[in-house]
Amino acid sequence: MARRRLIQAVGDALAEEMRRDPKVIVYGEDVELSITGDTRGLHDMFGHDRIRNTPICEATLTGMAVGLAAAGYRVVVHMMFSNFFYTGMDAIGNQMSKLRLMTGGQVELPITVIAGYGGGAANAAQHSDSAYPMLLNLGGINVLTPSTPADAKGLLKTAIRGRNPSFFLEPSGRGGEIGEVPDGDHLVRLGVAAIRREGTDATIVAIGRMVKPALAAAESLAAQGVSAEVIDPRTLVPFDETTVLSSVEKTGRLVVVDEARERCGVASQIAAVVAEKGFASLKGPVRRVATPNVAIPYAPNAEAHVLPGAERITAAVLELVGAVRRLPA
Amino acid sequence: MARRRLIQAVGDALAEEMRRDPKVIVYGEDVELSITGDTRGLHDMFGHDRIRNTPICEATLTGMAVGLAAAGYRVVVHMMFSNFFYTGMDAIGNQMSKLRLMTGGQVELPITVIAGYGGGAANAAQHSDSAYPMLLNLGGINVLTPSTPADAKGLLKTAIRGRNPSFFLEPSGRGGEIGEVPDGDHLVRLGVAAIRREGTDATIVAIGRMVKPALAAAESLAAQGVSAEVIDPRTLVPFDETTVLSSVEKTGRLVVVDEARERCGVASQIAAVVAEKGFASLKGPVRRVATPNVAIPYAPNAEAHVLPGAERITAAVLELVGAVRRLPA
Amino acid sequence: MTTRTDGRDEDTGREGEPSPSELLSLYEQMLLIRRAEERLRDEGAAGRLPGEVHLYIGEEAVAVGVCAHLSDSDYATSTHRGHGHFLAKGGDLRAMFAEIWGKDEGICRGMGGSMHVADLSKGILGANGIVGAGMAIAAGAAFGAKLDGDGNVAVCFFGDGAANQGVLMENLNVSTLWGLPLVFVCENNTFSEFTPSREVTAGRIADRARAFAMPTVEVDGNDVVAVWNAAGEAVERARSGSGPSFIEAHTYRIQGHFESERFVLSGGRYREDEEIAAWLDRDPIARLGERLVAIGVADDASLAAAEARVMERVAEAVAFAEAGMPADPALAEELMFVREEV
Amino acid sequence: MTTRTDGRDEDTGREGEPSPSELLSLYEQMLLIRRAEERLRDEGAAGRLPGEVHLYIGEEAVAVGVCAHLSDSDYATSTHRGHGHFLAKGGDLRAMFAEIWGKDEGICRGMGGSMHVADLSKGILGANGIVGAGMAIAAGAAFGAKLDGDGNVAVCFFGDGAANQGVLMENLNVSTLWGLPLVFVCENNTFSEFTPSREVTAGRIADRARAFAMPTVEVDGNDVVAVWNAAGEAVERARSGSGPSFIEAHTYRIQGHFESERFVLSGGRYREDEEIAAWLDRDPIARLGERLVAIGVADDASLAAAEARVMERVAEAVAFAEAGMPADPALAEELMFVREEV
Ligand SMILES: Cc1ncc(C[n+]2csc(CCOP(=O)(O)OP(=O)(O)O)c2C)c(N)n1
Ligand SMILES: Cc1ncc(C[n+]2csc(CCOP(=O)(O)OP(=O)(O)O)c2C)c(N)n1
Ligand SMILES: [Mg+2]
Ligand SMILES: [Mg+2]
Repeated sequence: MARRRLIQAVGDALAEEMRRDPKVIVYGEDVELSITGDTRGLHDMFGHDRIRNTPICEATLTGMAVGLAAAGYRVVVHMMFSNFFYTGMDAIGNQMSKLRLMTGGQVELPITVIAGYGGGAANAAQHSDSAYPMLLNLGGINVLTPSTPADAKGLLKTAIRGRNPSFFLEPSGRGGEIGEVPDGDHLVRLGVAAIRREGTDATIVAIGRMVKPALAAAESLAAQGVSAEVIDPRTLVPFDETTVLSSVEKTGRLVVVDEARERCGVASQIAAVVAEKGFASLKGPVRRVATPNVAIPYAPNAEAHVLPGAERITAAVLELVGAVRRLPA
Repeated sequence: MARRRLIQAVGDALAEEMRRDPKVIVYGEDVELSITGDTRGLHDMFGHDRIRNTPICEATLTGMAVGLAAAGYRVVVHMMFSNFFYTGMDAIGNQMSKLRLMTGGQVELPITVIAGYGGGAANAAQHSDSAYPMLLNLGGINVLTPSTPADAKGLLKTAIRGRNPSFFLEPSGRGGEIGEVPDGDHLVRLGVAAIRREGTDATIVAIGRMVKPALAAAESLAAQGVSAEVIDPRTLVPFDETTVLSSVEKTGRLVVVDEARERCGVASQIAAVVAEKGFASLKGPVRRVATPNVAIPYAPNAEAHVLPGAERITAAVLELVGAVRRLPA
Repeated sequence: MTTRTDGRDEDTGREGEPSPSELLSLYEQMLLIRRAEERLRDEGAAGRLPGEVHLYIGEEAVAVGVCAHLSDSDYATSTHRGHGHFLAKGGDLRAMFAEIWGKDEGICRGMGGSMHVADLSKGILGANGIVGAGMAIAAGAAFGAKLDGDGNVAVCFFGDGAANQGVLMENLNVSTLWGLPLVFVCENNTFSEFTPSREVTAGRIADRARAFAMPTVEVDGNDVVAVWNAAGEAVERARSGSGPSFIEAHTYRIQGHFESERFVLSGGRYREDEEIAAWLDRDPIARLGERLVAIGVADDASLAAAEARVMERVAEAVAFAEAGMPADPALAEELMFVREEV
Repeated sequence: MTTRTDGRDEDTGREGEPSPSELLSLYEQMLLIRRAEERLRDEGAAGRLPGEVHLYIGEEAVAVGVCAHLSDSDYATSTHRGHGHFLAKGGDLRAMFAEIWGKDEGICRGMGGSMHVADLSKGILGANGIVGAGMAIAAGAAFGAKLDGDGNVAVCFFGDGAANQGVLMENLNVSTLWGLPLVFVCENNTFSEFTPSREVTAGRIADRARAFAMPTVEVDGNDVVAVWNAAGEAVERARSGSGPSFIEAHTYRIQGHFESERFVLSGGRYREDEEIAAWLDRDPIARLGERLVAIGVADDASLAAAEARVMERVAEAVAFAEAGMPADPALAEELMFVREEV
């Protein structure tokens, strides 16, 4: 075990996979010196053929990934902020996610796109989106939302070795959380949720950066006599329905917490899955705690107001359990 | 009343609004001769200053709309197929949907984007997407999905006169459905659903082109003694929650039918809203009948297999009502 | 057709000119594309094709002249008007027809159709329904080829309309910077759908490449030998590590933008019959045929024999397509992801 | 600063040279931008600003030289490095500071921050966090101005990094075609973040505009008079209906890409101190100051007086921002849509 920041774990994963397989190529804007920190040092280790800075041209970066992958390489594209997915969206929506089907299965596209996402740093609307719901809606693309350095490393390594396009969403903030990362060739399977805390009264499904406030909420709920289970799906595509549905079977209540906007967002998606497949277990309505359908404001107080946090999660759970059960005094 | 094809109703709406307000400007690729038919004849009527062909450059077309609207014009951009939203996505996701908030409300963006969507014509993956769920997730953009010529005309006129960006999704196929269009200045308010058929056993919410198979399903359900209510929301943003929730209060059962893919799609969104706000009314699980999470295949049999149709809708309702109630013989 | 030596084979008399056998091969390939597409035109008109087709009739010299320099290990990206590129790059006619007929035997198992014909085993990365999208895909493949270091190259075909998409500039930039073995081939057929391209195109397209000091030529796209020469140089430059080149081939789209255009236009017109007639006079196939006869490489009988061979292949391909199994509807869900053993 | 007559006012001696009063105004505006940003730098370093700032220090001559020819009814789009454009185009310093402090009195009510300062009443369509995005917005505004027919123009400022986004080519094309009253101003400060732009830029940026036969000049972006002259011609061309122009201004970014760069780089370097020093020697403000003294338009006392005025405005703006009300958190939901009476 080693204590690593999330971005360091990402860097470790990249270095290990680049060392393991000479076909792994990394490119993106400023990946050599690395503005987000996760690719720092790789250029010294692997040189210009394996990792290089590109011009600023996202439409081409995503399109090139398709061609380079079709030519037999494992491509890692760093896109810095998930808002820039929009800029490079054509090849994502019209090529990367469709080419395998359109060619009748002739092509495999082992492409991993890395980007930071989410708010909390007063980066304002154009650098704070959690722009992954649209990726889920495309089909054909894995979507990874690690919440810990260990998962970041393990999921990223799995994605890079994989045979499908994957988007790796980095809740990096200022380097991201610190945590223990297992030594050795640490891989995490896609599609397997982690139960971060067990509980019996309500299930909180929390995505990526929202796991932390969900755990804080669970803590404060415990103090009020409410036992919440916290599930971190870790990947949104593929999605571990079984773990979520079993938990709801036990608790009968569901709160989904996501930083992406609510409308056609991940909280809505998971709520719909449970309302469809786990309806019989539900003792009450599902609750979505997500960012409202707004652009993220700059001023920190206004930003904090729209982003989901522990208080909103706690309130949602309390509402579901119907009343504030107090611990015996 | 006049009988019009959907694309004719769209053309009428454009002509009327262009006549009414000299600030209405229409542009897009091939809008002069009109490859989809809805802008045909406008160039002869209004000339090059009011409607013009553009180069093929969607990123710029969407961006220009923002500047032209900020300069005081009412902009109508024709984008032909909703798959090309991806190509022009940067200005949609990073500018059009955010600029008003980012400027503290200084700017209004009366922009209407028109595009056809959906499958059914063997146009294959890159011309058959129903690429609107990502628009719903952005916030700040109205999304209009008319199912009849009358609504197409009325909604489009309202959007063009409006003060916000709106996307008008045209289920045009080969000219679209024919229907009666009221004479005169026919406007349809955004955010008001239409109940296309009343019923008591189940609520079918069907979007755009799906209204027709939903009505067919309701018809065949009636023959089996099941009374289905069919609701056409007409606009997805704003969304008429009240009508849907009241219907579910009456029927206790919900099937949502949408041609967009399921994951983070509109069917999931509406299912989640009802599971959250109408839970107490629900007698059973919600059901989503949507396109699975795949790219649309070319071969008509394969395409028909993935697109929602009357049979899947009927089956979903029957499953919900628990058994096939037969009419007395 | 897939000579790996930029066309200079043993029986070539002069450098810079195809050999007699090559000329015959160029001729027969153009003819195959022509007759195949005429059949598609007729089948479509008769309502026997599931989807739309965008035909390449009149532009065959471009695909054929360029692809003559490519082998299966080279890459090409194509457009919505992709049958010609597919066939010229070595794609199988029967598999293409089966695809367009929507059959399981189709090269893409009926999942792609006319606008998406692709054969990865031949380096054909696919026709593409998104105008301009092939350029970056080709640049990515060229990057791969450069990293491989085996002398493979990539070609991207795109239209004059596509030349207005910003991705052109982005790829001119990145391919120049990185010295990618990439050949840009702009097929200037004077139209972007129903819009005469001059109405939407400022300046000369080739100048956009010249701004990057990229080796750039404009050729008569209806003269297969001219295209062959220009492409030979460009491909050789790419193979030898000297980076990208740009070819603008001036040609003309004889058919409509797509085959049911007249229903869409309902009387609207965007060109004169005289213009079409003038370009028919410059038909690339007829021109090469006359030249072959003039230089004694062929005579009427050998051209007729070529015609017969081609017609037989087309008929065979139609029969193959018609006899094919319907596409498998389960494929869509199966193919979206490669199943991974975890 | 907002002279509507392309700078040729009554007290101008020669055409093509700013008048003494204009020179003084250019000087004081550059100084205001400089001192304002130095204050932002210091406030940021002290942890008193909520978000990041990208500073324009060293590049002031570009915004000031260009905007001198614009009035409030002209449009400008800016970049992530937008304070200079905002101030030069007539934006209010106090409202800008309040914005960056995240206050309700901010020009965008605290919703936008440093990267999105905009004042529609001054034609400032906004700083923009998306590299390259301002070009199409400016083209749209220029289209509107052309339809209005009132002689208004639009200017888009963008960086050398942004010049690699394909939207540049798209907008060169459309603005040339439509004869839009648009001035492209490329601020070539030699960097795209930490990447020396020459590593990611093939050819000369100005050549990309020349490929469209657009009137194009390259100027010393640290010489405000040179910029003023080039911009005067370009703006005049646009106003008079003669279409777009392109200016590439060569300058240098003295500060980091953003202010907490050193934390991000953790020791990594992308430039030499000597390079910065050499550019400091060409500081546009010092250069104009010396020139003003040399030609007798100013003396040490008048320059000191300008300095004092500027420092007072900056101090006042800081006080204004600090005293502002916190942003209203309810605004986000309120502002996403204009409420419509139906
Ligand atoms: C991104 C995108 N925008 C628009 C279209 C619609 N469209 C299809 S073909 C075409 C014209 C293309 O012209 P050109 O590139 O010259 O090719 P040609 O058809 O002449 O071969 C257009 C606009 C599209 N398919 N993709
Ligand atoms: C579409 C997009 N891609 C990437 C970025 C990240 N980014 C911010 S500034 C910048 C460099 C811009 O360089 P240039 O245009 O020269 O402007 P400068 O910072 O030098 O003023 C980059 C890559 C972004 N903001 N937007
Ligand atoms: Mg063309
Ligand atoms: Mg720069």
